[in-house]
Amino acid sequence: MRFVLALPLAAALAACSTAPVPAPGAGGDHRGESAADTQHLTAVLKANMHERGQAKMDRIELDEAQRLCNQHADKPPAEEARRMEEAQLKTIPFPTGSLIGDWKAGEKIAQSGRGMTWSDKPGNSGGSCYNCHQISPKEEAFGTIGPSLAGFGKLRGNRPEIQQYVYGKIYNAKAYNACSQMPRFGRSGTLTEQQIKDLTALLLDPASPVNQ
Amino acid sequence: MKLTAAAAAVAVGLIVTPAFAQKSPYADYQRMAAENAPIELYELAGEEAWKQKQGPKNASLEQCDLGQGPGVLKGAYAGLPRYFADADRVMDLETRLVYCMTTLQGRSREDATKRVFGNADKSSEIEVLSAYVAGQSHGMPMRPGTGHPKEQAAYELGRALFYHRAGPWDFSCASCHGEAGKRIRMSELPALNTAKDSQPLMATWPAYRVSTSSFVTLQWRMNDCYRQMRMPEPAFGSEIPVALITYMTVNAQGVVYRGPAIKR
Amino acid sequence: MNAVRRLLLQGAGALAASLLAPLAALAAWNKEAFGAKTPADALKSLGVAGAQPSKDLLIEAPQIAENGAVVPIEIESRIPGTTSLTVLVEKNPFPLNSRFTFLEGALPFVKLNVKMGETSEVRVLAQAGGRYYSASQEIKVTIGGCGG
Amino acid sequence: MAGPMKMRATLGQGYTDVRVLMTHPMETGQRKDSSGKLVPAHFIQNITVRRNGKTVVEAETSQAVARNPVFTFRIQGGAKGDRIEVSWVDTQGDTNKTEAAVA
Repeated sequence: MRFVLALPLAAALAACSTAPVPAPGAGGDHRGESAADTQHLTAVLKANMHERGQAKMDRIELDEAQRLCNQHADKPPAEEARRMEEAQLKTIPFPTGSLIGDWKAGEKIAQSGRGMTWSDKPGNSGGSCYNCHQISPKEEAFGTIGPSLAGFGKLRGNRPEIQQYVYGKIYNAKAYNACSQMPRFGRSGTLTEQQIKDLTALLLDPASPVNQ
Repeated sequence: MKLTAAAAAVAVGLIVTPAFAQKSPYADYQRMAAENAPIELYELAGEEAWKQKQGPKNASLEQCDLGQGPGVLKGAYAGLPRYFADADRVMDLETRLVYCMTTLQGRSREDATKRVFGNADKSSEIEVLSAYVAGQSHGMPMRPGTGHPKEQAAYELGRALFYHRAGPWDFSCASCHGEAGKRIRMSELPALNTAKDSQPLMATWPAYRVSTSSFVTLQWRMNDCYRQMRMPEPAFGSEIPVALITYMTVNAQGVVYRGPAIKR
Repeated sequence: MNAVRRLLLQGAGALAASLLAPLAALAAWNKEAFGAKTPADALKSLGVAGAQPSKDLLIEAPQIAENGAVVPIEIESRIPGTTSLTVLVEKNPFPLNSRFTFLEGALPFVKLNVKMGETSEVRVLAQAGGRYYSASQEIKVTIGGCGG
Repeated sequence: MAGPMKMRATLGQGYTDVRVLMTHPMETGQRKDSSGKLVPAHFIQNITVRRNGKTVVEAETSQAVARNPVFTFRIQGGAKGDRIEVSWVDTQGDTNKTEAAVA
């Protein structure tokens, strides 16, 4: 029996025969959304939000990946995850030739946290990479939501398959991990092909400070 | 007896100490900056705004019922958000203030909300009122409403919104605040789905924000998080921010309120 | 500029200057010292020379500040007869930050928030019995605070 | 014209603790506004602390004192009811002052 949002908690508790609802603040309350939940939440967002700047109302609509991740509380069953990743992989237009751009430009993109908000002008987005990852050893102000990428290319080399993986991961992280917390920077139109190549260079170019 | 005292001491420690203050390299900075912040200026301006007669009814907000009865300020903030029968909905402090501006002062909602977020040069009326009202719950345990079905529904909606991923970057609140011990750049991220992390946070809003030298509120925090989530803008005082504030405050319930304080 | 200050600038006698000094401070603002772009120039304009390091001059400040727009510092002199405290943020575009003159009854103590553009030594000078004493502490700044 | 000030004067151990808050932009002259124009320098230059009418502290301040300045001063001894007055003058000749009795 699924949780229905519109119901008061007490009624829902009584109706819910499976997992007990944890006490507030106890954690462990990330439960998946039923189709009705998703519909209700989307309606609440639409009714109580307005467009501002480049942040239009269509951003409330979910695509298939978002819908499935919400449904499974970011933990889809293995078979479902594989199908989701396959579908996302098909969205990546891999350029031919070298995927290694200019690591210096890549460092600037990695540093920039701008882009896509209602207060940013359209275009000119950065990758916000340091918000979540350690990258160049010279930058001490890095976040820890994602794994450290220090020495990334030094550990893995820069063979074409590695280049493909890095380019693809930045373009659409959900092709490699169905409910990754990382934004799909290419798929969402945040970063251009050249910008993603420059970021790929930042991670893989032997001359990049990441690999010193 | 001895054991009980020790356990009580531990419990108190958990409640009043920010979860990450000890290990943060900024702990000294944050303590000194808090001691030396100009918060009282905002409380003072808020007191003036509270007593200021205005609107078509030329009335002040002094008879505003924040949940403890008309004009009762002591402990009012610590009891919010809660269900209000007169409005038939759950309200946080800011939403309730707007309600009082429209009912007591006869102002239109447009007038009451035309400038809800101020800046360093000029705070908004809602911001200084928040400082004044919240300051009078200092030292009191936070007990938001949890008994009424609409309070329970607001909590559940807040929980669901907290985890709901959407927008071009696939973010939910939990993308940054779902797991303890993480950082964005050098900023520590509290896991707001846990009592441990939400308590020190909720006990210190609204707050003087050092980076912008301005006084900010929870409605502003919700608004700016949705901006950073690359989403459209949530309406001030709407169901979305009220539900999220309810979710986080209930997760933190029992903590002793010690704001208004400072934020980064 | 008021008459007292003009009088001082015109080089009135030492006796007159010392008598009038507390009055002059009333509206005086050392434009030259506050406009100096290096700590050395600021000290020269203030007439400070040969300051001795002192352990009785205490600075309480965070070692690392999250935001340079607001950096809290507390300074206290335990040197007997301290009559002024001067704060310099050495790497700021204009290093001289503030200067406090303590008249009879005041303790040589002050707590304030300063702005810092970048990581810098914060130097404090105490004046006591016609001599200067100095202490300093480095404060690391994560985000500079001079742009706004 | 000038924004509010607030002061609290309390007795400490052998001294009077004076904490004063001032509303002031403390513009450095280096900040640009949203249209990209430099905001002219505008800051408090002089502060005077008096107890029962007698000046005890004189301060000269620069643009690098933080916005909305907060100062704590200490005055020897003191008794409940002492009148503490703090006043300031800024670069535009604006002034403000506040007064409180020692509690």
